[in-house]
Amino acid sequence: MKIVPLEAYLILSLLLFGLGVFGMIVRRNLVAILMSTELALNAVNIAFVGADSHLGLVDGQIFALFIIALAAVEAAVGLGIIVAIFRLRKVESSDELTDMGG
Amino acid sequence: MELVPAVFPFIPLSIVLPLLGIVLIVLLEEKFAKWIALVFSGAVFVLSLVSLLYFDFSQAQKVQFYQSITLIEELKLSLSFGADGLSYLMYILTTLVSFVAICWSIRDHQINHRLKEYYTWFLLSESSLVGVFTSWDLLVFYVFYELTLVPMFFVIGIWGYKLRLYSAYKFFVYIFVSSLFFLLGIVSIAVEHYRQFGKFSFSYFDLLQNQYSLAFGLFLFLLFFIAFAVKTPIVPFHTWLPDAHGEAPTAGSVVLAAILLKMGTYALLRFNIGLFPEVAVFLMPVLVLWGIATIIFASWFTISQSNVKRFVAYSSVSHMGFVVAGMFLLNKEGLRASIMEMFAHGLTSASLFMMAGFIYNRLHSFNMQALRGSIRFMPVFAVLTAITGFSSMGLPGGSSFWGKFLTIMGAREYTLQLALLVLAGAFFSVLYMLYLLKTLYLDVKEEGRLVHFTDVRGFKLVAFLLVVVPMLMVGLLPFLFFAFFDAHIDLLLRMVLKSLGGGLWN
Amino acid sequence: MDYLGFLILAFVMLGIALLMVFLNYLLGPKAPSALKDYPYECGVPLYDKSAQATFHQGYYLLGLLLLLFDIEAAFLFPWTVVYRYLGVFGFVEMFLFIFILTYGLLYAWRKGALDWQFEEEYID
Amino acid sequence: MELKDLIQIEIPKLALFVPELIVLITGFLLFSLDLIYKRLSHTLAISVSVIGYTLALLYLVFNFDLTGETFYGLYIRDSFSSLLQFFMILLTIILLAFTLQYQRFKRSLYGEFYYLLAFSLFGGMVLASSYNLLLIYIALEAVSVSFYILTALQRRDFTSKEGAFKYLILGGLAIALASYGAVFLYIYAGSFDLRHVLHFNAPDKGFLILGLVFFLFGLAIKIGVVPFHFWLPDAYQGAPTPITAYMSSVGKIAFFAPVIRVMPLVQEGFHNTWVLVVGTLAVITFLYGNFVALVQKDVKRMLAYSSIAHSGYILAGVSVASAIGLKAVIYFLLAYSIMGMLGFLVLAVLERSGSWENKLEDFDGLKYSQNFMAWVFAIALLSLLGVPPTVGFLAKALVFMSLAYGKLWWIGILMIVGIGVSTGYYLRLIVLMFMKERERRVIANPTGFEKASMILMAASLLILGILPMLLWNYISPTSEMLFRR
Amino acid sequence: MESLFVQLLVIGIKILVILGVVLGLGAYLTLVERKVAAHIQRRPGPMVVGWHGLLQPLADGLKLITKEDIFPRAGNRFLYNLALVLALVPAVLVFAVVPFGPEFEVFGVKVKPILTDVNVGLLLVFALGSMTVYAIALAGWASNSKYALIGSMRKAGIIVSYEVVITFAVMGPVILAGTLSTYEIVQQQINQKLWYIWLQPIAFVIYMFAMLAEAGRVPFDIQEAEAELVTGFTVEYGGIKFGLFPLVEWYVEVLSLSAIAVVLFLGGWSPINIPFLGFVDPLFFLGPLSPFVWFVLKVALLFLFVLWLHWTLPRYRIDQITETAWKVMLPLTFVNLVLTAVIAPIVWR
Repeated sequence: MKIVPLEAYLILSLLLFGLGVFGMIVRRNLVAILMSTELALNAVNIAFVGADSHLGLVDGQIFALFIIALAAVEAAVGLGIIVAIFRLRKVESSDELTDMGG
Repeated sequence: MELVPAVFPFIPLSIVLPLLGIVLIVLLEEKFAKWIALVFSGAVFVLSLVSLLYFDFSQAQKVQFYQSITLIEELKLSLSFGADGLSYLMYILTTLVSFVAICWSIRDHQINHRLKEYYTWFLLSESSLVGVFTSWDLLVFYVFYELTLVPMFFVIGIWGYKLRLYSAYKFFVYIFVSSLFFLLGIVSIAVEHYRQFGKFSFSYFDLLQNQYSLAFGLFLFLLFFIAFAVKTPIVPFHTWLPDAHGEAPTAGSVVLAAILLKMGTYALLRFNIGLFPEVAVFLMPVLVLWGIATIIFASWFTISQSNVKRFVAYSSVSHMGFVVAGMFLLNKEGLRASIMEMFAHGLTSASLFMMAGFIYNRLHSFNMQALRGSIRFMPVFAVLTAITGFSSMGLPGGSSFWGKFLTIMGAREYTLQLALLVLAGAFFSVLYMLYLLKTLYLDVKEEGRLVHFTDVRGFKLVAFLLVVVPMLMVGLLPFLFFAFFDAHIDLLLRMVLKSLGGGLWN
Repeated sequence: MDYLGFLILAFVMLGIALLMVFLNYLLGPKAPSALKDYPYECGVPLYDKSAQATFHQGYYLLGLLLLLFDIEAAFLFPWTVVYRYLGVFGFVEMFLFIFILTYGLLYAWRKGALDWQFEEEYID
Repeated sequence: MELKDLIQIEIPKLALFVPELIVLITGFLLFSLDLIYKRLSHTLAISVSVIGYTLALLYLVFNFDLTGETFYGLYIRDSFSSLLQFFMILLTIILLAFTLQYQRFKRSLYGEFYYLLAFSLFGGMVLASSYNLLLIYIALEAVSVSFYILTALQRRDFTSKEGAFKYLILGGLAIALASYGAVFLYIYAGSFDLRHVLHFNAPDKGFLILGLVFFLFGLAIKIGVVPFHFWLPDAYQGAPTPITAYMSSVGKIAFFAPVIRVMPLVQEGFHNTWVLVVGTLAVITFLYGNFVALVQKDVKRMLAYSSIAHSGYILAGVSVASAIGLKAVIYFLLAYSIMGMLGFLVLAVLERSGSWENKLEDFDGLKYSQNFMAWVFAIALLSLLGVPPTVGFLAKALVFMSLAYGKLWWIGILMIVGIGVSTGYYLRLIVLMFMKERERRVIANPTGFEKASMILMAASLLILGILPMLLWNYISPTSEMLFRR
Repeated sequence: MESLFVQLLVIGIKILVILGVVLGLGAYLTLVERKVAAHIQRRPGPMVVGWHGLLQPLADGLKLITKEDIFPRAGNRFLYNLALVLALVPAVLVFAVVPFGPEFEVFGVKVKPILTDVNVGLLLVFALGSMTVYAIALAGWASNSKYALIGSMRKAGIIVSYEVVITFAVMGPVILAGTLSTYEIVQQQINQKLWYIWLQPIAFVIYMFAMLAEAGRVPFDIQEAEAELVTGFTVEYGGIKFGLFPLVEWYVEVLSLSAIAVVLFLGGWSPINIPFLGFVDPLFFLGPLSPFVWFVLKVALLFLFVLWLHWTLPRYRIDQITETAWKVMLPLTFVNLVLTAVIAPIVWR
């Protein structure tokens, strides 16, 4: 029984994904940027689960599980880098990451 | 085209020997460098002369000494070397001029540092130039064609005069970028061969069989033409040349003017006309007029130069104008004129640059005003210069005479007006050369403080003689040279006529 | 439908919680004074206006460790449920997994991530 | 249905997986070494890595014809994966010759370095041998995450951390995009196997195109294609230079591998879309990369932009979805991996000189104090420029050839413009090194291993250019095989 | 299949039971604690309000409700209140997956005494348990007080550490049972005639420790540490809000985690177990009520055990607590997991 149509999942996940990307662009706090990428990945998870309920398979959930795991890894590495950045310099926002003119 | 297999690997040997020389130079001490280079380039020169004995002049349209090693079967990419009459002539010119350049360098005061590198570059340049003129695989041709850039780039940049960095840069960029179009053209016709015959091929002989629609042929022709127009050069594309030739050390200018420019015209003849005869015919009027325009403009530029090297450099451009104009007349006289002029200019420009270099060694100036009447007390040098100058001018008996005369003849076959235009060009070239000779011989410095310079002797004399003697031969015994390429010209004309189905430009 | 009860309970509890939040506001006396909302500071004046400063890095590290190990647990749970059908193969796989996990733990231990006062040089 | 019946256990054919396994075990060994020794002997770590990688390499070489699928079809070994893996392992071994001295000079001796290298190599090897979106995703993460950390491994260097953070964020976005693409492909075909997905014939191809676009855009970020390249120059500049070399060679091979696997599967239906999208991206990429490289003052950054430009050239080959294009792409990729790496490695050696800052002025008259290095760098630069008879030339010629095959003249002409621009900055370096007179002592004596490696790489640039069949004879059947699939 | 109405009715009754247990019993457990503590310390405890202080919780509640609503200046009012909601709701929701007894039939309606019997029940427990971290971190952050912040960080650190430990500890029983449904786990124990505590002593001990830590009970109540931090993260909360935090933390959580412990290790509602042989039920005379009584008894026992510890042991330092979790307990759970995997085939049969 499909209570929720596929489109609903996809629209929700696209919204979340867009929000994540938007956050990546407009946020200035390093941790917030990192969280935005996580948001985007979780949007993908929702889409996967939705696809699974649409197709009646479980592969998507396996993928989602891996995404969760690797998103965690990425977050861990990201936090580590942020901590390292803070230790070198008290950086308030991503505007200050301009040592290389980038 | 028919192929005659080699009895002895003259051509591969001529490519490999200089490379061996490089290895020796790198391994041994610096003081041996010049002698190794001399020996190896001499050996190649002798080799090329010996190969004359084996060249079958009766079948000069065939590709002789043919040898081939397949690199990639699937693309039919192969190292294939060989020489028909035209290639062979260029091959001999290359070995001769390379040897001359190295002879000259041995006693050149300007070449006093980084000798190992210097001679390495010259040997590499010789090797790659031989490769250019004797390759029958288009991609391999391109490889050698580009490879010639590298040695000259370094030679200009390291041992050149004041503006050497800028000139080296400009030289490389102009030629490299333009020849990328050529590369695109090569691969395009290889792919076209695949479309028509079901397999890729870079072999010149296979590619001759391709048929093109006029529009596509025109496109490909232009791809090729851009590269060679810059290399040759034809007037609006010539700006790299005065810089490169003017700033290069003497031997570098010699090689540049005598051989590198010939690569452009050789390739025009071989590829643009050989592969796309229809398009060549279609574009003939434009190209002939373009060639004539090149002669006239370049002559005009020449006469306004105050730097003698730049003067000679611009004169090269105007000579190239004759080559291009003659070539695209697409008749027997025109093609003969073009090839003769290529060879002749190889000798005269080499000689003229050596002259400039020689005077510089004495006066430390390239200024036309500074060298007024400077050669009065160097009789041998004066004689050599005079022969060169008159040859270049196109005096009957001089080497350039045949180029100019036959071009006018060829033009006359179409219309009188065209012939008159060429004649005007010839007149201008007489004008600037006379001006040069006048400055050297007749003008006197007001101060009258003339020093007795040492005359030309030793290796430099040898170098001069090596170009002046053939120069006289070209002027006096032209039929010797016609034997090299007449057969090839007939072949080309047959192709042109076949593609045309009759009359030309009526 | 399994979760219907759960949902209802969740909403009921939400209602109760919100009620609790506003209960004092509804029933309590309202006598504001300047010092009532003063943050507790043992009676001395506030040192910093804002206490929401960054905190000890040890907490970050703990967060990182939780993130990683909890996720590994997420991988193990499905395995625990179906382990009985997997046989030796499942055991070997799991053993490798736990082995790597232990390795990770050892690594964190060795690098000092588990020590409350870790050495500085491992961070940059 | 019972849970029991759903479970089918396939015993993996480990013989196919041995090279990866060896690399992985090497990684764990290095990990253990780092755990056991408080002060790790880096010579030991390097020896262990080299031995491990060499074993993997030998296995690969002696079983080059081994093919097959295992792990439920997730993992595939074919000649393509073997070829790419061979290069990846070889380049990693070469890289190891350069790391120790550099890190010692920068005082950034980390034990993490070695096993992260091993893990990223493992990820890259897996990436080269899968059609499965799930495995591609995991391998992509394995490579990327290792790269993030490796980028940050420069002690007390803010640019390093900054580059790593930017890489992380855009890398994260890339992964998110790629996996979002995987969702759409999954919805389209109900499978993660790209072969199945792209051969699936549903009337409505909307999800397929959407999925491919997302998936490839994700990969495009990783590769450094232009509208998505922002991380690349910063990460490349900030990373320790040997790592930059590693990212630009092994990383590039790894990230291009799935693209190359997708390329032959492009169907007639959206062939034109493919050409237009990929071709446009390629053009933008190499033009932008070259123009921006031209104005760089920092040579490392300049080479990073040149790396972007080369991605563009490779993409130009990718846009021609035909066998000849595939051959060109693989050839170019492998060629670039050598020359790009060599370029950065030369910088890695030179950076050990005291006041060296990778600025253009530092290269003035380098030939006089560092003859050997100058020559090697010159060969690398000439190859990057595409001057014959280097391997870079043949690579570009093949890309031209595939463009001619696809009748994409506009890309060809624009590529000439791009290469023309690139002449400017490559030649400038050569001019500075060989033709400037300034006497400036640069003390950075390469060790014997470094010298040998550099000679090997420079020689291979020349030899592969002169004798292209050495590489071609492997590439050609491989791409035919990929197209038959 | 019963009608929707009956289903809703059953659900409503279950919810009422849970609310009664949690809020009513929870409140009264404060009195129990005070009494137990008092008797451990040889004093009578609350004696004034009602017989032996029986009405004390009610009095306390009334007092707290009628306090003034105070909010710390420069705090974040939304997060401040959200923290309370986040603390209360998940803690109670855990009871939704606690099976109080076996399935029975009333008026022809089959009733499972568990609100939501789903196949991922145990995961739900940990998912909800993790929510407390948010509540605590938000409470500390929104209060804008250093005491609160430090307290909340400590508490969050402890939960974070023990969250991992507890997750790995419960994997042993799950392997043996082969299911994540709490109801099924108990059923499996009855079928296999085995309380899992017999095979999982390590897991059980670790679980108990982790439970103490998660609930902030002695010896792991460093976040409160009255001597240094006043009351930790609740320092800026007043009135009923102040009352609810300890209620949730000390009583509701301990109750729910004890219940889960009973489910996982002590065979849920089953009577006393003789391993592999069967069950002995001294309370057989209670008939169908006996399983429920057993369940309540076991939970009560665990709860009293916790109280006993609370008033007996000293307090650990924060570094000791976290380091114990990572360096001792987590490796032990790994060992336990592997051992369980090895011996698991014994119980499957």
